[in-house]
Amino acid sequence: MAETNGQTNGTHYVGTRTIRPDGVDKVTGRARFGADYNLPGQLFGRVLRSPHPHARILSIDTSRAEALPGVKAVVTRADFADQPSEFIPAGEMMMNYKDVVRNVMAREKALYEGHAVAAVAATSVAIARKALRLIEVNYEVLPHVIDVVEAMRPDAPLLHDDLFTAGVEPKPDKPSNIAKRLEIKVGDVEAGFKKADVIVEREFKTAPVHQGYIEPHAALASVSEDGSVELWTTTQGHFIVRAHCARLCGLDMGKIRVTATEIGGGFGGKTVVYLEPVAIMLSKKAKRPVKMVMSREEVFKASGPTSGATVRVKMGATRDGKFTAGFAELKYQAGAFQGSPVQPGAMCAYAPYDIENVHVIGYDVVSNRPKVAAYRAPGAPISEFAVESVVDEIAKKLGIDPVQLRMMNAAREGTKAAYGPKFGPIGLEETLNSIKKSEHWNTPLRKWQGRGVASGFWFNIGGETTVSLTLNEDGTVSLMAGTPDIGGLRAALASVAADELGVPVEKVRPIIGDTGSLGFNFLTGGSRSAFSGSMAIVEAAKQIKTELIARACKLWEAKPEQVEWKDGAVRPLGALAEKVKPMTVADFAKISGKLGGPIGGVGRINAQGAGPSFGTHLVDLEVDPETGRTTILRYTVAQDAGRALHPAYVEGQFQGGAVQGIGWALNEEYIYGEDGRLQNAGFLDYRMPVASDVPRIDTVLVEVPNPRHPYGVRGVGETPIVPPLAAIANAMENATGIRFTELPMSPPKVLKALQERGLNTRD
Amino acid sequence: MARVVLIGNLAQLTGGVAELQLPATSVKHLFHLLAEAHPALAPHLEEGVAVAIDGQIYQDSLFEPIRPDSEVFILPQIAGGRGQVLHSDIVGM
Amino acid sequence: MRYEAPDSLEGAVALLAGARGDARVLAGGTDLLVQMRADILEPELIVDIKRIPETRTVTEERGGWRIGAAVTGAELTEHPRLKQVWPGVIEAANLIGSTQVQGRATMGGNLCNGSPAADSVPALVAAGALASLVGPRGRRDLPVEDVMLGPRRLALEKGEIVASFLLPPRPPRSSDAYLRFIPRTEMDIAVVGAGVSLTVDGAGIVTAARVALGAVAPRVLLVPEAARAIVGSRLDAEAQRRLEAAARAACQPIDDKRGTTEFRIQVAGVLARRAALIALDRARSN
Amino acid sequence: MAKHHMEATVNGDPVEFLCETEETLLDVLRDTLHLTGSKEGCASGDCGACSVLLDGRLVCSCLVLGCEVGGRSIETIEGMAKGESLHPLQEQFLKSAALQCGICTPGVLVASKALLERSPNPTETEVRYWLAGNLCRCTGYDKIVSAVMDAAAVMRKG
Repeated sequence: MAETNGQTNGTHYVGTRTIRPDGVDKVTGRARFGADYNLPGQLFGRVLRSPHPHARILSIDTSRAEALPGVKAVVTRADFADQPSEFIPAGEMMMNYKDVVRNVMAREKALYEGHAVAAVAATSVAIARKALRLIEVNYEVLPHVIDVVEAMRPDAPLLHDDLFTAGVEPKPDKPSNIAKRLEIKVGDVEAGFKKADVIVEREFKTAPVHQGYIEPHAALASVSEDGSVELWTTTQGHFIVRAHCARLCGLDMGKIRVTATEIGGGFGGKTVVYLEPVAIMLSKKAKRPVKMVMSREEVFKASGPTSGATVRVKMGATRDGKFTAGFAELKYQAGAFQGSPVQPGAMCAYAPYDIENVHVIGYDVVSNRPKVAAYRAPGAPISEFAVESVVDEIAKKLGIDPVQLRMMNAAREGTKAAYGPKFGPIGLEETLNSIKKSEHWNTPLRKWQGRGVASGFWFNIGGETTVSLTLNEDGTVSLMAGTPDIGGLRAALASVAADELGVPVEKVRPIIGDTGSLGFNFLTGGSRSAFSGSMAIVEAAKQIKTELIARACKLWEAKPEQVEWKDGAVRPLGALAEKVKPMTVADFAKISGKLGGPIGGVGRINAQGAGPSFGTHLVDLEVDPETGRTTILRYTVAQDAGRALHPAYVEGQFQGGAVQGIGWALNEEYIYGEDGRLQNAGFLDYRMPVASDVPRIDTVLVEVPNPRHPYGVRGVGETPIVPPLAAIANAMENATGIRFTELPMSPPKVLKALQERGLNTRD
Repeated sequence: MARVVLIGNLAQLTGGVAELQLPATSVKHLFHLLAEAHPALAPHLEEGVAVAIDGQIYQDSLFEPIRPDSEVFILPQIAGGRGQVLHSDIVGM
Repeated sequence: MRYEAPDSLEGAVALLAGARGDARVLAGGTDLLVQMRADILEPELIVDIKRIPETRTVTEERGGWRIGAAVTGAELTEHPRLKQVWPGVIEAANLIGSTQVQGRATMGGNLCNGSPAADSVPALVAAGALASLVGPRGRRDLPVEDVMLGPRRLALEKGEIVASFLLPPRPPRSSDAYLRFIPRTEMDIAVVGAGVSLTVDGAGIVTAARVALGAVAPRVLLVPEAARAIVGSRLDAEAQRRLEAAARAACQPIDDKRGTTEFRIQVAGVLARRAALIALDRARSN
Repeated sequence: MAKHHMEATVNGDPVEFLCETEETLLDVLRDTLHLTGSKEGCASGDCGACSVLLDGRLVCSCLVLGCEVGGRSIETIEGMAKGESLHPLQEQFLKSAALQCGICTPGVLVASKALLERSPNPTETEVRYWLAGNLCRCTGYDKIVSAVMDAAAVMRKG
């Protein structure tokens, strides 16, 4: 029988803009997100949070809260078993449940303002809030440290007295806030700098930014007397939530059933547990369902932003524009517990370029801030912002067009990546070419306007994935995936399943199954869900087609070589075609009972072969020299998608990532007072871009197929947030002649720089 | 003999050795040989590393074949598997 | 928490004057409800003044305009005539928050929230508007600039409320303008606000002016020096420089999450100048 | 003190409910009337996810007290589709892929409906400023804005 997949099956839905199957529910208000779930008899949980950025918790007295009528349960550190200091590798960044349990509920110390200290479940929200005020926490306030460079000083207030810098020889004998030092070395940078005719060295600073999903964290837990748990939560990975809750609450995974609700944005921030273990422990005590929802202030103060950082970059190039060496030193904030994305930041820094000698040193530094969580291409926007800014300066120094310079040094198939291995087919050059060819690139600008370009890289991942396809009696197909759909996954997977089985796409009903309905799925993240999910569907469909061919052979008393699968039907070949008619999927479904029972397939894979995605962004902006205000005038994204399963949702990823990057570059930041408290824990003063802040975001879909995927797919979700920071800084330089090295480039900073140079007038 | 290169801090666990020649036939075999040569590496190999064979990155995938002329890089893992990991390192979106 | 919605000023005043604990007036609620949800306020009594006719109507009076304290920004924008006479006041009221907030926010609430960054206040001050206060001791009119004493501090007596605003009659060739600086295009609190109202003669010379600045001091400032800097001029480059300098000289801003002291002072001059030029242009074409 | 007993009209239907003074219209819609289409993203009027029409006027239901709406008419996302047929804006949002996660979508749709009722032929700038109170973190607004413009065109044709 012939190997079949989308390509040979004559695809016609993949690559088209089908209507998403979950769409109607989402435009009618019917779709149920985290906070939309309720259970009979449910209680309302609220969390008491530390007002101090750093304090020893001497005692917690919950007796008055417990005595309040309507309060059914109170939990504190005493209710969570401590976890051994056992390092679990996640990349080279080691995660440690000893930290995890402390982030979920503070133990010895409160390590940041907003750190959970206790939680209450009561019959009403009002009573729960009142009960929180009755909990007496006796704090010994300690000196705090917020800034990453200050935290690295030997005399800085120490967050953890058992934290010794890893990655340095000999092992330090004194604890510090530097959790880890890492290093990536390729070639010999000193030799590289010797070959350079021009060397540019600069230091950059970026502020921590929040993922900013509009839906706050929410969880509803119900624990029964026999210890079985039902949990509804808004998460990027319900199988991951199950694993964490089993560990933190001391339960068997098999007893926990987690349902992922519709998720109102995640961007990495919902790969972590905050409320879930607390809701479970409260419900376990109260023997009633407990619903918990964070306020927006809690989301900002207690859920993960990504790192702010200090980055030093030094690059060398020859007179004719060949990069000879790149050095970078990255100091990333981890928040209160170790584990910043400095590792990927280090690996991505020089990834877009064919550059022989690279040396990157990274530091993972703790300070009295909320623990960082993943955010879209974690670590990469920060290090690539610094490198792409310096690349622009080199272009200016050498008088070479910045796109041309990038083209001359661009990584291409066979290039040895700056983090080691060789690249397969990649699309960086194509994105640079399409930008160069764009009408946008060739439009003139006026005074105080500037144009900037930058490229970006992200690895993308595959990973464990289970998807099931079931033929219903009427020939319709039930598709079950286990990775939460955040941006149109169900639409993309339905198209693939329809093409694989040759059925109309509206006959495919995709749902996201709970942890009891499917095998393990790693979370929606790393730009993996469409990549891995579509691979698993091809596998599941293959099982179905093999089964149908076998059944046809039985039914027609034919040999496998007398039949073929083509365009959604098993077709008799040669003489047999005279005797019997082709049978479609629907034909088999009708009589499946007679032919051996229900028909279905399950793709269980550990997806490998994720193809990196490169992008290049082009931005025009205008600066008001009298106020330092920046207006984005025009924006174009070109990115390699490998193959766009659903072009509209791929474009949506490009556009959304670009606008998040615009916010990061211009206005978003965590602002702390001297007291170590967050001053802008709300949408009013956190300042994410609104509709009137941004122009159209034009997109160019580059498709250099990923040879390791049956449809050529690459992950696309993360790369789009990498280039904007540098593209905008480069455009600012083009508009004002000033190189901005600190983010955000907010009006007070920009005006100050203009004033220092006497440029703050219209003429 | 496959050319095996250790990227990043892993070299610290081998006393600075960053490149080896090993007759590995699969990732599983490679890990076995590496652990023999450098016991300090052992705990990091089963979980926590990615393996790039001739440019293609593999994770948690013990049976991938390695050819005698293969170029193999041992990299930091690009994402935590199985969810024993709370904040997996490179998981955005 | 008690909620009352009286239909007369007397009723509202009696409730507020008689309140035991903290009593709050509810107009648009766009500040009050946020502060309640954030546990900043926990009033014992909320008095909704939106059922009181005077607070909800816009009427021509003594050649000027009386605007109810609880008329929403959206309603003001839709008023057929106000925009021609007082474009600055209307554009200022229109800057309070999003479209959604415009459907609720009022100038009375904007003033009584007691924020130096309130957008409508500098425009009202520049316009020479009076606030009509009604309290246990009857009605009194106070210049808007005298209602707010400092952050969250008002010149209102216990039981006293702002019922309406009175905008004076407009001489020919008069107009006004309000500009504010925010980092985004919408949704932010003013980092600096500047309102200018002026009158020009047939020759285009400024004969009268009022300049007010917001968010650069503990209260919204009326800046007579800035007005003097342009009266008698055609707002030529020299007069513009004098205006900027006078405006900056009047600022005593704070450093905070929304802007630095230096930034606020610098931008106050720029906005005062830009607002004056817009007002001048409008006045000439009146 | 006792709860307030309120009567109002929601999506054309008469409703009765009890609420505490501090309960917002959003609390009432979601928790008492079980209309969870309106979302709470911030509870401070900064995200617009709770947008509803109050007597035809676009407001954030998190900034309205439940006890204020007696005798008034409220329209929510649940009332936007009429019977079998979606509102042209809903149709266009699906066609244009103008949503990703969908949490902001109900608020954006209600706000867009209010815009098109006032201004059947809005400019792109008008749409962007009108929707500035509706935060969306997924789409970058591009497809939302074009969907609203396209829906307006469809509705003008009638």
